[in-house]
Amino acid sequence: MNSMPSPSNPSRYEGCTLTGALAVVTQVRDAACIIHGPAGCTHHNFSLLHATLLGNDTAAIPRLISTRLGENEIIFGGEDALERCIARVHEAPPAPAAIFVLSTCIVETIGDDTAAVCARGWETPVIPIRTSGFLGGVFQTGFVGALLAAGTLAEQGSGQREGVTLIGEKNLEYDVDENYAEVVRLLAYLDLAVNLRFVRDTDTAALSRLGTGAFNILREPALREVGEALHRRHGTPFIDSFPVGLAGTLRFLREAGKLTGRDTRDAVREEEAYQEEMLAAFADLAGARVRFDRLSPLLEEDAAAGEVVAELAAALDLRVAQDGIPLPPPYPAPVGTAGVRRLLHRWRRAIRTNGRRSF
Amino acid sequence: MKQIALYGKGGIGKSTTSANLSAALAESGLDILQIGCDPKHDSTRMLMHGSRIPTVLDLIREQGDKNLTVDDVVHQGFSGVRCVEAGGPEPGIGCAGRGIIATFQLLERLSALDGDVIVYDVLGDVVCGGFAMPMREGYAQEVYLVTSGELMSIYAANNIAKAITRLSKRVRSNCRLGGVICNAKNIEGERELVAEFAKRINSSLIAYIPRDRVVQLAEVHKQTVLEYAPDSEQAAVYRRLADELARNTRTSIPTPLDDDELDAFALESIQV
Amino acid sequence: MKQIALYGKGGIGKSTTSANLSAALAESGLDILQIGCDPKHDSTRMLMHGSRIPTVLDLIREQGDKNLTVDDVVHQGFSGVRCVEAGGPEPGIGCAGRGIIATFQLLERLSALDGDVIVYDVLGDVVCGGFAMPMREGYAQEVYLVTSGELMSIYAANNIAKAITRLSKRVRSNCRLGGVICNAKNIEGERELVAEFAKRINSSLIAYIPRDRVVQLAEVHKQTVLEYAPDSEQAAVYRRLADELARNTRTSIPTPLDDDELDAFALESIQV
Ligand SMILES: Nc1ncnc2c1ncn2[C@@H]1O[C@H](COP(=O)(O)OP(=O)(O)O)[C@@H](O)[C@H]1O
Ligand SMILES: Nc1ncnc2c1ncn2[C@@H]1O[C@H](COP(=O)(O)OP(=O)(O)O)[C@@H](O)[C@H]1O
Ligand code: SF4
Ligand code: SF4
Ligand SMILES: [Mg+2]
Ligand SMILES: [Mg+2]
Repeated sequence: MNSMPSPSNPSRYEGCTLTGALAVVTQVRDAACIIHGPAGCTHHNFSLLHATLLGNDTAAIPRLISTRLGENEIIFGGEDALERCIARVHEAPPAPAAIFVLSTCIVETIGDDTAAVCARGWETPVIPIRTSGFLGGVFQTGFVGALLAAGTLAEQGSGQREGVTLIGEKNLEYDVDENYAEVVRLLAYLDLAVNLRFVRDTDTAALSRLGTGAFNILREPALREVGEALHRRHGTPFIDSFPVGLAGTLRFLREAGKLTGRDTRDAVREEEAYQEEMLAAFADLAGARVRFDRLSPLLEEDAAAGEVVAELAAALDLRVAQDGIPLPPPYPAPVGTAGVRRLLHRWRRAIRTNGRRSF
Repeated sequence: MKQIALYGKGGIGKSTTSANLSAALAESGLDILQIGCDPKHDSTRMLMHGSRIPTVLDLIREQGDKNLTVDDVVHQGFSGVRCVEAGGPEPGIGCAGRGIIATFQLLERLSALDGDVIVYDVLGDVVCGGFAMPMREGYAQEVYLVTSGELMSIYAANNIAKAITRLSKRVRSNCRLGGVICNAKNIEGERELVAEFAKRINSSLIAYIPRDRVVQLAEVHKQTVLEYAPDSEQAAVYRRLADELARNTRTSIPTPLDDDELDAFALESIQV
Repeated sequence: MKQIALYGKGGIGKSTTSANLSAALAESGLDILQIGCDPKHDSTRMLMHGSRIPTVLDLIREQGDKNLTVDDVVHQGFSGVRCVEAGGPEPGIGCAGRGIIATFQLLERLSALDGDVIVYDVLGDVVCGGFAMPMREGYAQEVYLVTSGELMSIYAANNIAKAITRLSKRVRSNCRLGGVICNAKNIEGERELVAEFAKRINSSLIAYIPRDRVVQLAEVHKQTVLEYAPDSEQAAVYRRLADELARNTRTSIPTPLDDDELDAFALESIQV
């Protein structure tokens, strides 16, 4: 999963909430994260994160601690073990600036009151995230829950409204920094800078800026719940997705302009020209017979991806047919014009390889 | 809103007492929600004239929890008491404790936990965290222990007092002991014995309910005593209980007896 | 070796009946092992003259399960009855059901499950698979339902009959219903009512135990009736029960009543 150029991530739709929550909280570099449950839940997730991060050329080792419940704690209750673990993590140098506590399915079954233990007047903020293992939902549920929980570290109110906050970048995916760079490039048209990446490669103090951006940009519409919660809490408006596809990128510019009262006509014209130029470099694909298979039966069709396929097929004059050359579907949908260019490179490779074979 | 929970040994009369209490509270004009937290789902039966309402867990199992509404899980019974049954698996399979937690999560999500008084009726054996849900932060602030003068049921009550003490130590916890209800077996000296026990655990006897045949009569007629025999002395007893609990503001952190104290208490109680 | 388990509503008298049954069986010269499977660990107390033996789960928690021996967990009580208490967490935390499973695993490993008769005493609410352990493959082949004539306890017994029926369908299962024991509340017509219920679920009333004050008297003296009042009529009742169960070879797969049949049964029972 980590080394695939097109990051398919079925665990987003299945899997355990822990993985989704950890994808968020391990990015708060000075925080520690306790997983309240058997050691196996931590081991399994640590291995997965470690492999993914290595694949993405990141060496930061997340600070995960397991309460290591055994049968005795299952039978007699695990709250004491959690309390001891929180105390231990407080003392272990370097002192964490915040502690996240994730619950596993086993402690949610026997009914440990994790939130109550976390509320016990600790020196450092101890933030419970009711992940509940698979009982709490799937990867995405854990991801959303962790964003909402990490949001409690923000200062109340809003303060100065400056810059833009990115919400819920897909930290486990290969393209995450390229997508970020693309959003930064687009925002530069409007003289907007990113004020906070919530949550990517950051620290506890930085999270206090959460309520101070001019607007929030959600990574994808599936995070609307988070966008709405932050809107309620800090009054920050939001765009519900990173820019997707060619037309989507232009829409994104207009929307960002509208939210900040800027004129976007020049920016849109300039980006359109850039897109034309980019498409021209793929004129050799015209007339190719292609088809798009679903990536995996596990994945739901992405509406935005469908739109991208349609606009690119039209722009490049591709013939979509049952017996066409199978192309990797745009999943996740390409971010910005740069994302589209990377996608088209992959398509060209597929068309050349398969084309040679079939002629 | 007042939230109360009745705990005590299995078979001691929690469900019977809850149902009659809810009925009496409702008669006095209050909006009552009774939540049965026992997989046997027999808590609200007498309020529903013997019919078994669909349980929350059966509904979730059959229809998923996405489209359930308050009207699916809350059912109007005698005197307007709104009834909920958590339900659970058949005996000997699955995990009923987890079922209680899932039920609370759904009720929270539906914002169904409202009314003037919520009465939680819990099964006798609090064998895991799930069955302690009503005692958690944000739910019942007052727990009432139901016991008779029989030692076994006093032991069980003392045991639950331990759980209240433990929970009350939590920073934000507001779970307290509201008092002890004696659901009598009509043993000689029973009222004094239970009152003495209540005192020793730093609480008080808040009501004495005599054992009365009309309770069983009402039961076979699938009614609460308040409906079946509204003019009976037993109905008046339940009305006084309702009054007492509605007005009660004195709660305490119990001081449960340890094994030696329990033994001493048992010995003293041998006036027999 | 015969293995039997007593199930029934909480508070119906399973522990009292088991203890007296074990005492009576032991008196007749048999080697008896009584295993309390209730976290309240009050099953064998009267056999141990009120002292609480260390529970299997406490021992495992304190010492680990590596060095435990049979002598650590099995304790000789009245009349040579060997007593084990599974134990479990305090009310409202942990998972007592898992504790029962862990106890059985340890007892298996220690080869402690021996004797002429093993009597399992289970708590009232069989809220998960853990509490059904004694009914599982290889353990109690005979389950006895303890009930009074009160409808609630008949409902509970019927519920457990469902579990037996389900378990008996398993290929290697040899769990059967041994019979119904009426632990009476001295209600009029109670014996006939319970006998009729037993018949309807394809079983029979195997013993009728009257409600007797001597049981409570024995209890406050921390003894079984067989020890406290060996010449009493109640002691004779428990001896007959022991005889009956020791000789019983007729078991059945129960045919539990469905909700409609239960309601019909309840209606008929209104001779009151
Ligand atoms: N005050 C009372 N007088 C007579 N019978 C009672 C009284 N309280 C309870 N009972 C009977 O006791 C039995 C068990 O009561 P129940 O409410 O089901 O107990 P629990 O809910 O504690 O298990 C019922 O059959 C009920 O009719
Ligand atoms: N036949 C009987 N006569 C009088 N009291 C009894 C009788 N059987 C049980 N009891 C009393 O009933 C109470 C509950 O019994 P217990 O054995 O603890 O029930 P269980 O184990 O089913 O929960 C005890 O206080 C006991 O003294
Ligand atoms: S599903 Fe449960 S057991 Fe598995 S890793 Fe997640 S929390 Fe742990
Ligand atoms: S004791 Fe409670 S948590 Fe444990 S399996 Fe049984 S019902 Fe579930
Ligand atoms: Mg009940
Ligand atoms: Mg018992």
